[in-house]
Amino acid sequence: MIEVDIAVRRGTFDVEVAFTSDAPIVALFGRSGAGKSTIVNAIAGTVRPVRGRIAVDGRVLFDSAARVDLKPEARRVGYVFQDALLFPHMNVAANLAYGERLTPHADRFVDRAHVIALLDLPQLLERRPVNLSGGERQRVAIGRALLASPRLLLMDEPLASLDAPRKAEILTYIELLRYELRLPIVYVSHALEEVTRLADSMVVIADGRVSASGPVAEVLSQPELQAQTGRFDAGAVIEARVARHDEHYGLTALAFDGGELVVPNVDALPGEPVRVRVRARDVSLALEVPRGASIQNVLPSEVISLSGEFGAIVDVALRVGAARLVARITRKAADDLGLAPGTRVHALVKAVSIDRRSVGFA
Amino acid sequence: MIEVDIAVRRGTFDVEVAFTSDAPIVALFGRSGAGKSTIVNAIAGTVRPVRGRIAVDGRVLFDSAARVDLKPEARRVGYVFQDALLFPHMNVAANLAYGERLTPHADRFVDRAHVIALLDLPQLLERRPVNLSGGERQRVAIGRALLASPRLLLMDEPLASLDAPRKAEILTYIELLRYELRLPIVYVSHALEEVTRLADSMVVIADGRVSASGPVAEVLSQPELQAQTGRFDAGAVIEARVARHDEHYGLTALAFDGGELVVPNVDALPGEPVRVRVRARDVSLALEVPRGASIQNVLPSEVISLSGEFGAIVDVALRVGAARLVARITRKAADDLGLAPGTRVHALVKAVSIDRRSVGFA
Amino acid sequence: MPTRDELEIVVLSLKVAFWGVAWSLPLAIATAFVLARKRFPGKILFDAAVHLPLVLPPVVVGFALLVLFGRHGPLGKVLDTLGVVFAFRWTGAALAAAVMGFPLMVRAIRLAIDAVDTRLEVAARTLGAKASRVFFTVTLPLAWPGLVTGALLAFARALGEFGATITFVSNIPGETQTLPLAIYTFTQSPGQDAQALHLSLVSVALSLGALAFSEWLVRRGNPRLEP
Amino acid sequence: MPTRDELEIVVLSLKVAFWGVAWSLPLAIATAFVLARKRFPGKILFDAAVHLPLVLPPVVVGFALLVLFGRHGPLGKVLDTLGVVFAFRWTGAALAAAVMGFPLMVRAIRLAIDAVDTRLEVAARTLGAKASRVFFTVTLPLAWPGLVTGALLAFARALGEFGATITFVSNIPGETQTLPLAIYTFTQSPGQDAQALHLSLVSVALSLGALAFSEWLVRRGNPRLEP
Amino acid sequence: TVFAATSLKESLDAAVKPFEAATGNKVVVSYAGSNALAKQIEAGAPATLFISADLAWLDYVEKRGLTAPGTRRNLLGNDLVLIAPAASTASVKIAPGFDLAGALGGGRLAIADPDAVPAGKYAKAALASLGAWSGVQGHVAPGENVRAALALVSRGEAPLGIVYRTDAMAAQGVRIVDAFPGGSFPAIVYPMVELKPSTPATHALARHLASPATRAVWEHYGFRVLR
Ligand SMILES: Nc1ncnc2c1ncn2[C@@H]1O[C@H](COP(=O)(O)OP(=O)(O)OP(=O)(O)O)[C@@H](O)[C@H]1O
Ligand SMILES: Nc1ncnc2c1ncn2[C@@H]1O[C@H](COP(=O)(O)OP(=O)(O)OP(=O)(O)O)[C@@H](O)[C@H]1O
Ligand SMILES: [Mg+2]
Ligand SMILES: [Mg+2]
Repeated sequence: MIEVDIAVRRGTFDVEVAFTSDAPIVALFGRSGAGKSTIVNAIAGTVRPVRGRIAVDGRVLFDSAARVDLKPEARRVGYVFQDALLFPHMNVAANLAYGERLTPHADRFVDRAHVIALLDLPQLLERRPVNLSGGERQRVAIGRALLASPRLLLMDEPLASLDAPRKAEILTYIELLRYELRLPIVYVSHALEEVTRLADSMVVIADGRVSASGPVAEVLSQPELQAQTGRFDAGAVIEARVARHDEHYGLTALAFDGGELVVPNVDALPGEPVRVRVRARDVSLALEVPRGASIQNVLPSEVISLSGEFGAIVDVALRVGAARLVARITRKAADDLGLAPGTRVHALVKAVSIDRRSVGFA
Repeated sequence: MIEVDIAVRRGTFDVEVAFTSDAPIVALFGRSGAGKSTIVNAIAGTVRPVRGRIAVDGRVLFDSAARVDLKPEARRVGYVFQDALLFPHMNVAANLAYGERLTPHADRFVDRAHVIALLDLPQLLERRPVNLSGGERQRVAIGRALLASPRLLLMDEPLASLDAPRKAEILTYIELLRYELRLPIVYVSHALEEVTRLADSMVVIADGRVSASGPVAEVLSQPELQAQTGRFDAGAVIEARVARHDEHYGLTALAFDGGELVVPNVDALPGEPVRVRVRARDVSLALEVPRGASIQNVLPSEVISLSGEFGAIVDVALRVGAARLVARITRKAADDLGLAPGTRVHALVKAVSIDRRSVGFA
Repeated sequence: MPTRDELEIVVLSLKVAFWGVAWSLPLAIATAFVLARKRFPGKILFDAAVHLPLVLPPVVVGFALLVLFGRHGPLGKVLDTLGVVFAFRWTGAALAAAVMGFPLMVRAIRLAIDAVDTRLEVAARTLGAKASRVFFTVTLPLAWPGLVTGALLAFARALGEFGATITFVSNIPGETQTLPLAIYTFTQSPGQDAQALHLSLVSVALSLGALAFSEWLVRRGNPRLEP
Repeated sequence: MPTRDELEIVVLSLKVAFWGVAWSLPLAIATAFVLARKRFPGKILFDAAVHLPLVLPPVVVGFALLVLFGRHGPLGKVLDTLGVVFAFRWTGAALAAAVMGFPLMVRAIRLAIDAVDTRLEVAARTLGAKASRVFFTVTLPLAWPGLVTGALLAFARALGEFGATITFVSNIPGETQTLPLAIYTFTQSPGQDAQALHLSLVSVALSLGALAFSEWLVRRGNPRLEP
Repeated sequence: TVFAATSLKESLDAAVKPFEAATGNKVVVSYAGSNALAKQIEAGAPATLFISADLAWLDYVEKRGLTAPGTRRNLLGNDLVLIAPAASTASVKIAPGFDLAGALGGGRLAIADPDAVPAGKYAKAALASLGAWSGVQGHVAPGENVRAALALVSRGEAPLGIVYRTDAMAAQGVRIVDAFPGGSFPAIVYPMVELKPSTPATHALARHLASPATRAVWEHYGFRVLR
């Protein structure tokens, strides 16, 4: 449970945000200069809000009314800074150990060897930060924050300069932390992929204000968001449950209100709730059920509305049972198919377009 | 024309790479710590190679045999550093003007006002770098390098901490530079999307060595690359020409050896060559031509091979005329359709899955 | 080549300079930290007080020390009861050296502390380190070159300190006659220029040694070792 | 409150200190740069030579100046033909002050130059700036606090410089009698402590002013103004 | 410990040697300016015998009741001489109203500080009584002490200087042009006094220094021994 309700001033820039979330992972999302780092700094205690209240799992970190202002070292947050900020006079091993040493043994829940292996740091331990590459520095910063066994993890674009495979590994680990240790995480990112995969709840920041917040599924269904995310990433999020696994083909069937969605292997037991982001560009429409096609998911749906009147592309909002989907198709196709609100169509969703990144634990 | 053939030592790490490219944009691609920044530094003259030769458009920047080693200031490279490196004692305006002032008027080809607007810097001009957000700093760094009107642009992950819409704008501008000014660019990135959109030729670096290089299309067709890019991004690149524009629907038909590909609006005149990256996950297969479906591109093809025998997912290599495509489908679908080398199928490619980011000028 | 007397002088000078620096270093660090990081009313006066020994003629500083720390001085009396005697002892010479070198030390350390990126200190605090721990594990190590420079300047100053020392603790051979005092004594007697020159060279040699040592120290602790 | 004589002394002292610092500053910057960034054989000896005035008793430095820059000294003769005279002039006092403050200035500036992130210099060079331009537009501005500190230390030292000055250019009222020399004169006769104290206070006031000014300068040019 | 004016350095060292040899007592002498020594004695310095270069500072000590009653005696006397560089051919006859300014020929007259140092005061008094002070007042080069004046003359920086006979005799590079007539300046006296608590050893040393046996030593160095 993260509660934030603060006003922060940075020069002439005002941040005034309030959000609460009982989801373990909250994503802060917003354009460059929106005020995300400022908020994270306020939570970490490295910037003092003008007024307000910050509480994590009931522990009050800051409360201007009650004159509570825990020192940064008392907040036990693990802060992965946007620009690593490694200690230049220590080698990697000492950087990693810095916070760990200050944590009582009883409070340590992070396995040092495991984190070092995960971040691929073993051969770097003796090096000074100057002798690391940009991505290596970021990895050490992540390790340093984790090894302090924080009670809240603040990650300010931690994966920005990492390659895709490493990113995936680290994301898996973060998911694990969230899942196994119920470690609350505030995650700043520009990558919607990361956000949907990791976060349960998201807060969209624009110009120092909250422009949308709530469960990821809800927030992402709001079309106004496109200004922040770019068109490419429009889509919908479906809340589903694991129905069954097809061990033979390595597929998982997810049941949701509009039917079933077959996707590659999801690491969850039958019955567990999951969240699936289906991107508009991955959804096609057909009037008839196609035959002899590789597309696994054919969902009967009804057109709710069609976006805009100009341009080559149309976003078609669909009702699939109680759930919603968005399909992005060419205007030509919409015309060819004669789509209009109320038209009954079949939404075609490739199973492979929903990979592990698009599925999060609810 | 960029020619690089160098050996560089950084501590115990050896970089030994050789590549030439007459494409205006070369992408350096590789995992964290592979040696990309080291190579870029050598080109900029900020790190001295042990031996080798570097030439850009015939201008020799470094040649150990001929004892040529131009000073960094004589190389006229615009270097966008991985960590901005703005001058902390100058405000943004002074940072931007630093290189510009040193460029003779006759050599300036970058419009100051335009760059400042593009990077959305007008309201930041009076600020010191400490008072900028991470992304703002990166934008200023890009502007600073551009305004020096360089003859070669070196960009080391310049867009890592920018939001998607801003990223798109900047990419468009970089494309323009490349296209209008024939400004050669060396672009370091982890994002395959950026690479395919921008680059003509790419060099994959692994552990200080070139593991693949050549035209982007060729390099990306190599399956070994998956270790570097992650599975998500597998695909193929098709060389095509603009056949015609459908003004009414805002679509462009691209002709290639295997037929035609309809995609949203491409900014190019009929006849111009373009390069299209089709991601495997966006390609479905069908035995029959589907009817009443929104999918615009149905390409008759022949299965060349199917990847692997395990797992939920199969990558199907296809021959479409002389071109190749890869379709990523579930193993179940492959079995259902009875796919085998030689099977004739229809490759289904959504028009909207190929957006501006996937199309580059050849 | 050096006579026994000279050797005695050199040893004494080194002892005086070393202890002068050693005792004042912690205080100088604390002072530099306060000046660099704290805001309080009267700070500028405090700052000025620190610089006094630099501005005043050494003789005046010597007199002030004599008045304060002499056997009958207010501080001297108190310290006397604690068994600490400065007057006319080598300890007094060390005190004089420490006082004269103090502003140099403080300034150098402060300069280095000012140059430390405070964001690194912030990072350390988020990792659970208290302010004091941050100071000793982050700020001070990063200010290392300033520390060494400060100590070197103070040490060199101690080796060259004359006016305050001779005024405060006199010029007693074997007890307070350091190198500069011995050199002075020689220059005061006509015809002993050679000895004075000789001792000056010894002085130069010592400082060369100190300098080389300090360079080594800085290099050893430099956080920004180039690749 | 100050008498006309005192005023004269103060003005002279300021003139001497100011010009001493002003003339030596560029040289100190160059020296600091060379020591911070260049490697060459004999560097340590050069470094030691810079520190000499700090290590040697001021009187010895004064004698050395007399020998070198006196009218019959090798340098003095040359400069004489150029119309530059140091002997018994306030210019000589300024020279003495400059020499004595030089190592302090160099050290402070060097410390600051050492702390400059060389990657910023590299960035400037890729933007087309020659090494010299980089130095003046990047290195030096970033070393600003060190420059100010160095100048302040040297200025304060100049205000307090006694031994070298009196030895080199004597204690001529109105020409070379700076504050410390005047204070000295008073301390030499019994019963004039009050005047000596008075002048010392003037000295303190001056340094307080210099200090406040330097703090303002540093703040003004500080690249890391917190938000 | 003996506190003695710096100008006694060589002669006193020579004078105590036989005493040390005879008694086996080690005599420690601290040489410094009379003013500093007097103040140090006031501050409780462990001195047993004080030999001042003038009467005023001895009076200062006596007035504070620090001296052993009845032990004061005027030990030595000295003369003033006019000196010139050894190479100079100047010849000046000292007489009432003599043209010293003309003899300087635009140069400066090197003396010890006439407002502070005894030697300077004597020189001023001598010139004044001879009616020559007003003529040279603006052309003096007041040094820190006699030694500085000597250095100026021996280096040729000053064409003429006024110093003690003892210094002139010991120094190289200068020659005595003429001596000042006895009545032209107050008697130059080096008084000696035992300090409280007087011990037999101190008393013995004082006696030794005043003994006829030591007289030769003093005279060797140019002093007059007073009764
Ligand atoms: N002094 C050193 N000793 C040993 N290895 C070093 C040293 N300095 C750098 N390296 C190594 O050189 C390699 C290349 O670094 P470089 O900065 O070029 O990587 P990069 O490809 O730019 O990575 P990134 O994407 O993380 O920025 C890294 O593996 C780094 O660890
Ligand atoms: N001293 C200042 N005066 C005015 N505005 C400031 C000052 N300091 C920071 N800002 C502004 O505060 C805003 C928020 O900065 P913050 O670092 O929180 O952004 P961010 O959301 O983290 O952006 P990014 O994604 O680029 O890191 C920015 O627009 C920045 O320009
Ligand atoms: Mg930020
Ligand atoms: Mg890099």
